[in-house]
Amino acid sequence: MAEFPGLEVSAAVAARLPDWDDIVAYLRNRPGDTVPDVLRAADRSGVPAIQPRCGVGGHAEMLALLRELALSAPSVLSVTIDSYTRLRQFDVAARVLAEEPARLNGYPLVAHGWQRGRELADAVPVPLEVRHGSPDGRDLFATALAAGITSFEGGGIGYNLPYCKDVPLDVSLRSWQQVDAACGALADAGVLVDRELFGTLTAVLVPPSISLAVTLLEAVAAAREGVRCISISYPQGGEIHQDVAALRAVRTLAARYLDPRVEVFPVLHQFMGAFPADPAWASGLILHGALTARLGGASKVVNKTEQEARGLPDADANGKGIRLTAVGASSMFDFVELDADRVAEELHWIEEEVAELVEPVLAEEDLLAAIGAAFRTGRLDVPFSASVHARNQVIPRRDPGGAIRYADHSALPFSGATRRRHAALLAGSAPAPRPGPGEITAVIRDISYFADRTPARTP
Amino acid sequence: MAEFPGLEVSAAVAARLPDWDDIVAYLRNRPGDTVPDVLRAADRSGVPAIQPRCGVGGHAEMLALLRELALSAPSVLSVTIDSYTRLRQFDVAARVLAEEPARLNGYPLVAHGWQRGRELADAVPVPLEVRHGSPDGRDLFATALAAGITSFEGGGIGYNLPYCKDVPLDVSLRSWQQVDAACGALADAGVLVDRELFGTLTAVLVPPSISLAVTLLEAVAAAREGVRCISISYPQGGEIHQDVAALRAVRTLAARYLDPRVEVFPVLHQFMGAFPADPAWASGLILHGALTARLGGASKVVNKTEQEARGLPDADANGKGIRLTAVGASSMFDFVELDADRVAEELHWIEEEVAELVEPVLAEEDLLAAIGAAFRTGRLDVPFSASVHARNQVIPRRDPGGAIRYADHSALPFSGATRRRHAALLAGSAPAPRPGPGEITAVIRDISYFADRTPARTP
Amino acid sequence: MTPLPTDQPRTVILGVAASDAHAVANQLICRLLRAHGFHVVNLGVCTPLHEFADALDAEPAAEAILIGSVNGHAYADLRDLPELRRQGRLDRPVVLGGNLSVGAHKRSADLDRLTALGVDHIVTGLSELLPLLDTLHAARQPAPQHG
Amino acid sequence: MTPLPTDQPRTVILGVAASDAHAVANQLICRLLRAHGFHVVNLGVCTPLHEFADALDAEPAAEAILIGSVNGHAYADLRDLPELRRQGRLDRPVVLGGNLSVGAHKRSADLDRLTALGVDHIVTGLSELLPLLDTLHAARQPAPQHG
Ligand code: B12
Ligand code: B12
Repeated sequence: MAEFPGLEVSAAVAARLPDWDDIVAYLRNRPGDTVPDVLRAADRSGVPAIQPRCGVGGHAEMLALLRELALSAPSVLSVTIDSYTRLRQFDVAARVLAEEPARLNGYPLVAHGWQRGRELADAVPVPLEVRHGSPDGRDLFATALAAGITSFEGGGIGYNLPYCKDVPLDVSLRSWQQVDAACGALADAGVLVDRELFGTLTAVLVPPSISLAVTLLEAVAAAREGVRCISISYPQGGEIHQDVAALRAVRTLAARYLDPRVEVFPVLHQFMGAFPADPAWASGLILHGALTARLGGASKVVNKTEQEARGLPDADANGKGIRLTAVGASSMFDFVELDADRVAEELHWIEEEVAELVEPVLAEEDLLAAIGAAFRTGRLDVPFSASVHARNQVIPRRDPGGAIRYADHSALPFSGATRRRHAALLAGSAPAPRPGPGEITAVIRDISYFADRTPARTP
Repeated sequence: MAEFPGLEVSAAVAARLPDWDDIVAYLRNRPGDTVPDVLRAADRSGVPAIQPRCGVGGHAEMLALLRELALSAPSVLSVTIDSYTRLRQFDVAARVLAEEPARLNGYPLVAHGWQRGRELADAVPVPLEVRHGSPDGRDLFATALAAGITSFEGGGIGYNLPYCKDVPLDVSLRSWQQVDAACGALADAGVLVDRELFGTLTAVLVPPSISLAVTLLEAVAAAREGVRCISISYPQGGEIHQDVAALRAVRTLAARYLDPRVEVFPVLHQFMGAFPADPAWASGLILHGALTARLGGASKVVNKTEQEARGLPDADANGKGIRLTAVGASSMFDFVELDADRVAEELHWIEEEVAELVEPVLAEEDLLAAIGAAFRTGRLDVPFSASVHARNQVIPRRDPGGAIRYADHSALPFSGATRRRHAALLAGSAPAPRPGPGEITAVIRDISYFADRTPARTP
Repeated sequence: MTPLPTDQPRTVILGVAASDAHAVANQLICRLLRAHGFHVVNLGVCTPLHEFADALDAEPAAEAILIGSVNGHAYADLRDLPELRRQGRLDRPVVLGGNLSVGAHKRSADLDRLTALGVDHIVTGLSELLPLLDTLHAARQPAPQHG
Repeated sequence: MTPLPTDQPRTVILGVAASDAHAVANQLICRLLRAHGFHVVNLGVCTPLHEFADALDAEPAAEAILIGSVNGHAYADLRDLPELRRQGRLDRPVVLGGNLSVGAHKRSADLDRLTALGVDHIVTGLSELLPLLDTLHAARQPAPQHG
């Protein structure tokens, strides 16, 4: 049975894995670019790396999918994990896999085992990342490492609140602390793991300062455990000045709050809310996201597809999404200039708001405990939380220009200036309706900001 | 046999048409928006009208095509005519139509006859335009009018030099003079015909001032015959500051040189040169064209499709092209700002160059004769002329930013300032190679500016 | 079960299927029904079927069980429905909505097998939900002993 | 025909099919061949087949007839080829290039029927042209009386 430094892996999973030293030796000698290599190259070139989400249940199907997507020249490929594995229901994942793999919404890596994972990693000329959504991803992490995969998404807040109902933050934060500690040990052993933090959160109307505050706290926690390479993702909200400012804020905030030995890479997730079903609007939005990524200086962009609103995309649609993203981030759109003053103003306020959110938490002795407490008291919160461990009382709205603002900041510890600004920006919107059907209609309208534009130019 | 005021129609065609008075009465009473109505509405809204090219040989197939495209909500639909009809080979068109209509590259309206034309016009809720490329379009024009179609493309230069080998300009200009005179008579009778002038010319590396000079001369000639509604098309060259300036120049030049009673509408033809075969690059270029149209204040944009490089598009690809154009011209891309100084500088020089080209010609007594003479002596010219009646000595090149400049202006009567500017702008390019394989490679590189970007991100 | 006095709020049980963490539609539907006067027992995301059964035991007045599933796992997440029904549990109309199978190309077989499991109503758009609940309510009145 | 002295430029006849006005490829190919030392008789766009035959009569030294067609009308524009050949005209390799049928979805039958008309070589890319001309030239040497 394998022993992992600082990382508690369940006995059943550990029993199937190679020894830690063998894993480290294997990782050290893997040929080819790693995700950090790819991200550094992207930063040098000014053109973001591109990565699709992709995961299907069957192993042969997964190999075929990766190989087909590789033809569209992504920079990184994903192993997107199914929901059962995310929730540690490895047995259900294994059962559905045996019955009918196509019914799984991702690749059950633990059920398939690390040897098959290596086959995936060897099948394509680009590095892989495991993307999941596990409040407790330790077993999956150990399996991914054994498979030779050194880019691993997740964090104690971002992979808890959107992804499960009732896992206390303390539990998820401590389990991710172990993952980060293992990454620290690997860094010492010369293996650099890219840890991506899921700033997308619940994906729908997430105010930038909430996304950035959460990933910043996770990043500080990870850095303290020795993590040396952090990708910080931010979900495109759709108002480009705000989104570009948020992406730039990833770098300015990292410079302000993080150990300078940590490399930080901003990542844009193309629009993560309700996607337009119409292929033309979907294509437009994909291109819009690619532009946003490049203008915001993202190191990487995770692409969407024309089929997003319908279901898991087929390989064809996903390849198209990758290629359209490449076009949108290419010199073809070099001419696009943004109103620099507007971006600067958004950036200023985002930095300000994030400071107001994170500084009280960072001031505490025990960071992880402080995070849990802040969510309990509402000094941190996310809208549409899936989990009962966030208050779910913040109400976001779009302002008349489409930017996401706080209609109700609830108990977030914002300054008077911040509050007044949001109130003023929303003053131009339809007045916040009373609770009741009218309010729901207003929220649905904001959620459907892009989804509603379908079909284009109905005759 | 029908008699048309001022318009000589061949006996065979005239014999099949209704009387002039019946045609006028029919046109006067046609319900629904006309093309001028659509263009005025577009100008009011700031969002360009959208029109696909479309024409297939068979009548039933053409009806089906128009109906299917109407579902994508174009503003205007086209009846694109086949090459035989364009060249007045009505008998060959009729023969291929009888044998296998799918082998025709457009709709042979003369062979089908005006009654079927009316069926087309009645089949869809938007007005139609006849797009062709006939150095002598009189028979086709008479048939189109009888069919109830009052938007008709073409002019004595733009439908000659790119479209045939050896029709003297004098001949084509005189035949289009008759078309314009008939439009003047119709205007007096209360029927406004939209006459679109084909500034696209040979479509490949056309310098803006050549396109604009040609359409301006045609417009002045048309206005003198009484035409009251002129659409002036310009082919997207691909450098957006130059293209936006050229579209804006359509309005400023019209104000300077045209009878103020004439309504003028700028039209953008999405990139008309060698198109990328890769669907992602093609989509990007379509979106790029839509942005250009809106930023340039075009009243209308004629869309391309993902299949442009392969062959006549199917209805599905064409519908997608329409919808993607609508997305690109929508508020989704409102945020795009251009460098205003750069646009202003291009506009200044385009106006200047056009003045240098057209003013000597406009100063002559007999405008049509002066045009013919100018092309004979090279004071007017087009690159890649299909016709022997232009000198074909102007050599265009792309500057390092992609804008189209004169590497050799040959006998064009440009001022020293204009010449020095082009020389300076191209100084940054690879030096103009000597005639020989190197020179051809350079020209092919410029022609393939977009086509080469295929496939996107080859792995 | 005894018939409710007509001025009592109507009760429904709402939740998201066992493996599914998508919360947005769930919260909107909850607010919508409450705005229309319903008493909603919202079990939230990632709710195994037996927790729906437990909730019904605790709230026997509930008129319907509303289950959302958008992550594509509806079938696997609901596969215990026949077993629970055999045990006499979950004996209320089960209304299912969302994105009910994996992939962008849907087949009618995807829905058929959910119906075969015992799902009573499959709803596509939110706008259908209130009319359906009213129909179910009306159908219930003449036979108040149904539950 | 008498064999040419080897230092004479090689001659080809070039043009675009009868209904086709696309000039760009034609002009590039003309310049390219001239840059490689060919004597090119360029008939330009919209050239009916009998004009190619007339040009060959006038330039019997020509080694090949190069016809471009991109507007989709290759078949109809070349349909007199068998008739002209029957008359003993156009007895040189006919090389065809461009976009040879209407529509974005090409089938091999489109090319087959062009071959059936008597087209000797169908060329896809420009880069194939010079090697093909060299092959044709070499094949010609041993049988100088071919024309
Ligand atoms: C936001 C989002 C997320 C967020 C969710 C945050 C949260 N906790 O809520 C995040 C990023 C965390 C997320 C995660 C995942 N997601 Co997600 N997500 C979306 C997205 C973009 C929007 C969903 C949304 O909120 N829409 C707005 C609400 C109001 O609409 P709705 O959910 O579509 O619901 C409507 C109807 O379905 C219906 N309805 C829904 N529920 C119910 C219930 C009843 C009773 C009734 C009557 C009607 C009804 O009414 C609603 C209004 O019309 C969709 C794609 C899209 N639609 O654009 C993908 C999507 C639903 N996700 C998907 C998947 C697979 C996942 C993951 C499993 C990851 C993966 N493998 O890709 C994980 C989930 C893990 C888990 N354990 O479930 C897939 C589902 C695939 C399929 N069915 O084939 C989708 C379609 C994306 C895609 N194309 O691949 N996701
Ligand atoms: C520019 C252009 C025009 C210009 C032409 C100006 C001029 N006089 O030259 C204008 C706007 C006037 C025009 C008009 C028309 N066009 Co046009 N045009 C194009 C376009 C955009 C580019 C062509 C071009 O110059 N390319 C650059 C040159 C260098 O490449 P090329 O022509 O493709 O040639 C290459 C090969 O084909 C080959 N090749 C070509 N000729 C030869 C000859 C030999 C001997 C060899 C070996 C090789 C060879 O080598 C070249 C280099 O690789 C193409 C679409 C595209 N490709 O993007 C459509 C296209 C060729 N046009 C098309 C059509 C149909 C027309 C029209 C009939 C209008 C209509 N119905 O839509 C008219 C022509 C009227 C007529 N009588 O022929 C279609 C052909 C459809 C099909 N085959 O299914 C195309 C494909 C557009 C489309 N998708 O519908 N066109």
